Amino acid sequence: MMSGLAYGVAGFVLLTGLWGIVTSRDSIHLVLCLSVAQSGTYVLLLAIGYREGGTAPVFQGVPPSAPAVDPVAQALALTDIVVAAVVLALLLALAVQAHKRFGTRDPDELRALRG
Amino acid sequence: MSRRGRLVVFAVAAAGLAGLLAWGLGGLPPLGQTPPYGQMLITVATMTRQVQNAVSGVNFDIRLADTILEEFLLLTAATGVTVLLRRLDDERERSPEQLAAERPAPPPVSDAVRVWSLGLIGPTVVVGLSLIAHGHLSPGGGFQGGALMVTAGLLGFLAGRPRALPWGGGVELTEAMEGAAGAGIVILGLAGVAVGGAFGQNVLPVGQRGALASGGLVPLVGGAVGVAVASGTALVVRAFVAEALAIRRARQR
Amino acid sequence: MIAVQAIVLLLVAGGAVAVAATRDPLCQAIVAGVYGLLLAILFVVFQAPDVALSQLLVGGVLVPALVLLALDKTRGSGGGPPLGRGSGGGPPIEEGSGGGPPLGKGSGGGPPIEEGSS
Amino acid sequence: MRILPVLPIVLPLAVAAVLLAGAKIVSRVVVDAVSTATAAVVAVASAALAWQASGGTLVSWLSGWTPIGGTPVGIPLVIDTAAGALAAFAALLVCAALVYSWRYFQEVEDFFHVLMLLLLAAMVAFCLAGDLFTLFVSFELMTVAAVALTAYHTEDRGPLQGALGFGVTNLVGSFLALTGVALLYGRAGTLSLASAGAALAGQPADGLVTLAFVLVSTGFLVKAAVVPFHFWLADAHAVAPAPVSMLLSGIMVPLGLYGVARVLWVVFAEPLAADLGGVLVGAGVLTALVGAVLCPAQRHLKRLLAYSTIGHVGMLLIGLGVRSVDGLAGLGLGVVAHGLVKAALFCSVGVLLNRYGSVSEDDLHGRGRDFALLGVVWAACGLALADVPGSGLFLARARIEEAAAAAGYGWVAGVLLIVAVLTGGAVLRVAIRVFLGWGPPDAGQDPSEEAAEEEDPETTGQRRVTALVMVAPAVALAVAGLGLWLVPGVEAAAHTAAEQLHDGAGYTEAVLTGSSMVPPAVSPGEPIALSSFMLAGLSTAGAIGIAALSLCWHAAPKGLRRAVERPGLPALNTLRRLHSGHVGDHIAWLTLGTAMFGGLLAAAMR
Repeated sequence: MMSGLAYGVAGFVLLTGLWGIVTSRDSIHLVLCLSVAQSGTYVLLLAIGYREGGTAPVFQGVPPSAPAVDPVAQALALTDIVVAAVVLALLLALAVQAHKRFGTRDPDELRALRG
Repeated sequence: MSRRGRLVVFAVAAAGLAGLLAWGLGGLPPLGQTPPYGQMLITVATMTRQVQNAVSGVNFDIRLADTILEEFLLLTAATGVTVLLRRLDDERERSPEQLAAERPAPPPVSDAVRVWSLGLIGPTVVVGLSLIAHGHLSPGGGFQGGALMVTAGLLGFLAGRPRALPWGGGVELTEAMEGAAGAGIVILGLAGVAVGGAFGQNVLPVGQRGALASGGLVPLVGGAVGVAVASGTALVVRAFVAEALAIRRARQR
Repeated sequence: MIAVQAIVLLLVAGGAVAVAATRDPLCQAIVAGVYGLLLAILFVVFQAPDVALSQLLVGGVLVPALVLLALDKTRGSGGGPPLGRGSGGGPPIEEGSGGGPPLGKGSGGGPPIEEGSS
Repeated sequence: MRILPVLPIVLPLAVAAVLLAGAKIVSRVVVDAVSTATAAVVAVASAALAWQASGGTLVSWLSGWTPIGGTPVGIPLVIDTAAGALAAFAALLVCAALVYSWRYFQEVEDFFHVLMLLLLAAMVAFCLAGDLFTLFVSFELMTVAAVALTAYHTEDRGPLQGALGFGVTNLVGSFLALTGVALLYGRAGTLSLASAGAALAGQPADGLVTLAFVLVSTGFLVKAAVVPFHFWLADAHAVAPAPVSMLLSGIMVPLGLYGVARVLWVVFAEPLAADLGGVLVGAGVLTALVGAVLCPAQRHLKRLLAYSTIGHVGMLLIGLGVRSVDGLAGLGLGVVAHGLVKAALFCSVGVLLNRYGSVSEDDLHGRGRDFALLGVVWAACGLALADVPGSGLFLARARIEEAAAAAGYGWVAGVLLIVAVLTGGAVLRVAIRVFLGWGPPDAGQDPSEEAAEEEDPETTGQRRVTALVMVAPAVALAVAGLGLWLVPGVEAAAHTAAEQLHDGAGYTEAVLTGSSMVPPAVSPGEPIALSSFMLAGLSTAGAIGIAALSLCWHAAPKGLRRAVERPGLPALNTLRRLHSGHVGDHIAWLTLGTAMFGGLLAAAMR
């Protein structure tokens, strides 16, 4: 039951982000939806690494033999979050510059390239 | 495609993908069981490397390569954002003074915001430095500490102190710091090669778990990552506020 | 514990929908900040303090700040001719007229950036 | 030499960091020299690695974490001939692009070199990584560097729109790939490719394994611009600065196919042995046809070349889809031959833009008469794309055809013929119109759709003087692409590389136990069948014919023109309208493609 919920929320968040991108009318909105889609991957990674009854993988006053959740999944999620921030900054810069050149943030109005 | 057509294509596709995801995600082990790799790395990080925070041990030692690539991803984005938002010839025609004269003056920052922001800068910086320094011992590390330092810069900006973000010659200095931190991580990795080992191999004594000087290279890599994250993020933020800063300075003159 | 996890998971799912469905970018930046905080809470519940801390800083501070800065730089769409090449050869005016009220304090914690736009 | 395996990755990273820190205080010449020399060193080091690896796969455990009890701890770099050779080829193209940019951008900022070196490091890391998550991170680094380079000319509109579509589409692809990686981690409990493959072996594919393969390879296929994940490519490649387009088309796109091949054979070879069916071949055929049909319809030269890249990716994907050593050998030869020719062509487009200030075929009509050398390069590349017998692409196509026929797909020879005729014909048409000035000045097909684009010459001043360093790379690349077949041992090397890439078990063995097998001695490749020569002759003649036909089409009898155009043009225009340049459309198609890919695999498993 809980498994289905955790993994399901991860997939749902990914699809929600994609829906936002497809229906977006504003490139800044679109970039935020992209980071929503990416946040689905953090949820999935942490759900996979979760251990029932485990402590956080920081062994301050806890013996390393104590059951702990997966540090690898957390390390991957951490990297993933930094990647997300980086990507968001770059795409926001693109959106800002595109607004300067096209005078709009609406993807429907970006019409320099087609065919 | 029309907006409607796009939505129809996506609706069909998303239904299919949702079905696939349900089919595939259902094959994962139930929540609460962890993969054995992680449990093995806990032992490696805490016993062999004497790192108390296993996540830092994984990021800054065992899976150092990912972290190096990720730091350079940040460096790439900082460079990319600088390139994208640089002022071009057609925009340089008008000086910040002209722009300042043309635009309405901003609303003044209230004293409460100013005082609170300035007051918070000091503690934020201290906590950020502490996070970087203790990344191998407690939750936190180079990423979090570096990001917190930039938050301090944003607070200064909020308080009407634009110099809290890199400015003028400070931009080049920050670029130099970013480059030096990137090169520093690579050099730390090469230390292992210099002693005849593999790239990234630990060359320092690992010490006693829980001590500040423990974990071998882990705290040093964490420090370099902290500098890289702080300067890279600061460059990104600066690229976004450069124009507003220029106008604000022109107005103050 | 399980109940808490379930509630936070559902809140995250709802938050994702809220971010994607909020069409006004200024509101969306604030909703996205809240969503970032929800994710951070989720990570705490999943025993991931390191990840939660980064998510707090990235999702709760940096992302909303960058979005607000980007919005500030792109205000006043339609206020003037775009700068792009081949757009009629007018002078490169940075449209500074139309846009909404200036972003000040109280608009979700963003820095009080001045200037009309561009 | 323990430094050698990491050198091709860390050297460009370190040089990029140092350039970012200190480039402002040295002159442009130094920056050019240092970055070009770096790319050259990377090329030599990677080639040396490939050479060593031909005697057995090399494994280098980063941070010195070797496996404990057969379970990997750290991240391995795994170098076999294919990985090393691709890395070397990437570095070679970066080197050519950097030489070319010495004089290309007059006011280039040092950021350009920094980004180029970061892109190089990302591509090399992608080739050598033996870890799923490291693949993902280097893939992201590649995307971010390439997007920033694509948008380098921020004063134009096209680059911004192209880069936005490129970035969003590729990033969504990489999120799907990461989801697949997470699924694999949850099932196999490891991130190393080798041990993931070992963990999945011996069980039939279930939903999770199938979905993981679909998601991971979708991410890579987006980069490879396989239909329907290809919508971003023409927009991005058409607007990037010429030296960047050289890399995007020449090497980055094929790297997506390499990623699929790597995970297919190392991780999924056993569970998906029987089920992959014709899905990949089918996608390859579709991609080849879409690219081939849209290529001659373009008047914007870079866009024309971009669609030809899509056509050739389709051909290469067929070589992958037949899943044999011979197909992979053809794929490898094709990647190199196509990369060289395409880089030469993008290089020449840059020269045209520099000299005449335009990249529109109609604008350039007849203006190249005074530049015979470039005309010869262009015509030679056109013939190479048309598979003229003896060229590198001819060899690749012949091998892919043979492999396809052996796998029961003999009919794809017809598809490959169409690709060669249409893409070669389009390039030859351009050569004739631009450098000879034959045919009507305005070919007259819907000029409205093309007119929207203007482009900056990227250099200013002294137009007429074209620097030697700009033309020399084009000539060298074209000569190399045409003469690839004549290089002694190239086929044997391709076979060794294919053999190792195909041998997933050998890869796993090398990583987990450290004992690398010497690949079996390569049988001297069978001589190319006479029928292949005849097909190639046919395609060359066909391409020349298409070029000639398009030049005198306006003089054809009205009845004939109407009979062809009435059904043909609306269909073509519908296809072109689908390429709307709209990010939302890209993502809708991407989602649909992923769902269909998974659905087809699921159906094939029944």
